[in-house]
Amino acid sequence: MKILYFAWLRGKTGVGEEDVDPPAQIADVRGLVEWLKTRSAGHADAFADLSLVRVAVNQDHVQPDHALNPGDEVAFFPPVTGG
Amino acid sequence: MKILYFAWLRGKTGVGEEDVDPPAQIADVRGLVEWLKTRSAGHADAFADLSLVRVAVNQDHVQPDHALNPGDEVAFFPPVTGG
Amino acid sequence: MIRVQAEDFDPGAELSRFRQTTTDVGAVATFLGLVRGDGGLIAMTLDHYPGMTERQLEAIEAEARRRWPLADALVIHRHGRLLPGDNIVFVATASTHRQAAFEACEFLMDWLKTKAPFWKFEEHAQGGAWVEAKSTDDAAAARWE
Amino acid sequence: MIRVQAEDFDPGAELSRFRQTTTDVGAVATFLGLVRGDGGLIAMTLDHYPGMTERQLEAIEAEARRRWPLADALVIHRHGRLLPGDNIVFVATASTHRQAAFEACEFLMDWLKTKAPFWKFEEHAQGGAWVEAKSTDDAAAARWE
Repeated sequence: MKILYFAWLRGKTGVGEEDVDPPAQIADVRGLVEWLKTRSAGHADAFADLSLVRVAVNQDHVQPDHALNPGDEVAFFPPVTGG
Repeated sequence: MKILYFAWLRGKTGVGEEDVDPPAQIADVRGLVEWLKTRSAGHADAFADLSLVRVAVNQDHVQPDHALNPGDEVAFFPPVTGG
Repeated sequence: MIRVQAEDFDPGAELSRFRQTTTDVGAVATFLGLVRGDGGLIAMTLDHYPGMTERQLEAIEAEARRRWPLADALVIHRHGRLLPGDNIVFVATASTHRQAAFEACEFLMDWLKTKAPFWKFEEHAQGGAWVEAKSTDDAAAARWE
Repeated sequence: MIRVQAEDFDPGAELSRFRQTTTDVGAVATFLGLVRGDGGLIAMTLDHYPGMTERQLEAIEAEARRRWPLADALVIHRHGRLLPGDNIVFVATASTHRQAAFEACEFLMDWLKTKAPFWKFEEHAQGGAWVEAKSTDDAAAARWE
């Protein structure tokens, strides 16, 4: 599963992109986030306040209960701030 | 007194510009129009329906009761139709 | 800045010049009006009142600058005989924020369409006629009264 | 047409090209957004999501074409590090009438400011910080919901 981070989420996690293989019982975005928080202190910090985090799966905006598939591209980013 | 005609008023009067010397008792635009109507059949036709005619004196829009002075530039034109 | 002219203008070159002379603004809005060939139009001729037209356009620009915080404004309006596809009018406004630039640009166009001393003569295959004032343009201008 | 690019663009040249490829329209509205040097801004960097950004911009353009009768539409948006005075975004819309061209141009800008996946990092003498989403831009977009 490909994970992308943008803006300050990239700064906090320390990575812009990572390939992960979450356990099979992780079914949705909410579960994925809880699992990602265990990867590093930076990841935990990035996801500390989820009201600031938006998610896209395969480049479509989704809600936390969106179901995931192994080949998904999951992106985390703050609310957009335009040009 | 310099009189200018634009758009179809020029077509009907047959002139774009004319210098006139109206009698002294003509005090305002309304009186001038009545006097100009006597100059030719074309002038009478141009001023037949005054609801279609707008007036500027010295390049400012005015109403029919606007007082006139000998050196004024008086322009008659239909409502503007933009670009 | 106001220009009333028979000659054509180059909208792209005007925008480039406008953008360069305007410093430290966030927003530039422009509008370009062109002659449409709708309904078999062969040509249109814009009559104007030399002197008064410039004065009115200057007054309209001053009013726009009074209503919105504009760093700069440009109005170019042609007169004379124009063919379908020809440029008629170009308006550019520059401001700190996009809302002011957009609103001032629309305001200028609404006024140009309704208040500026231009009269339109349209030529079709059947002949030519002076265009009568449209109530929709009056309504567009009335928004600003 | 949508372009997302790091390279600069020439707004005047873009308008000239847009005007030439668009035939038999009466109205072309454009908007140019520039980096302002307000408050001692040294630079701003626009982060974006390659792929998703283009998709969202295409969706926004399609929505504008659905809502207004546009003959053509163009959106150019830059990403990367930009300095005060630099071009950020250019939107052009062409339609038969000026109202549609203006409204579609404003609509596209409102959406670009609120929905497009861009994130702004501002550098000042004191350091840099990611910009937080502004409620006024959300309000501007909410007009169209």
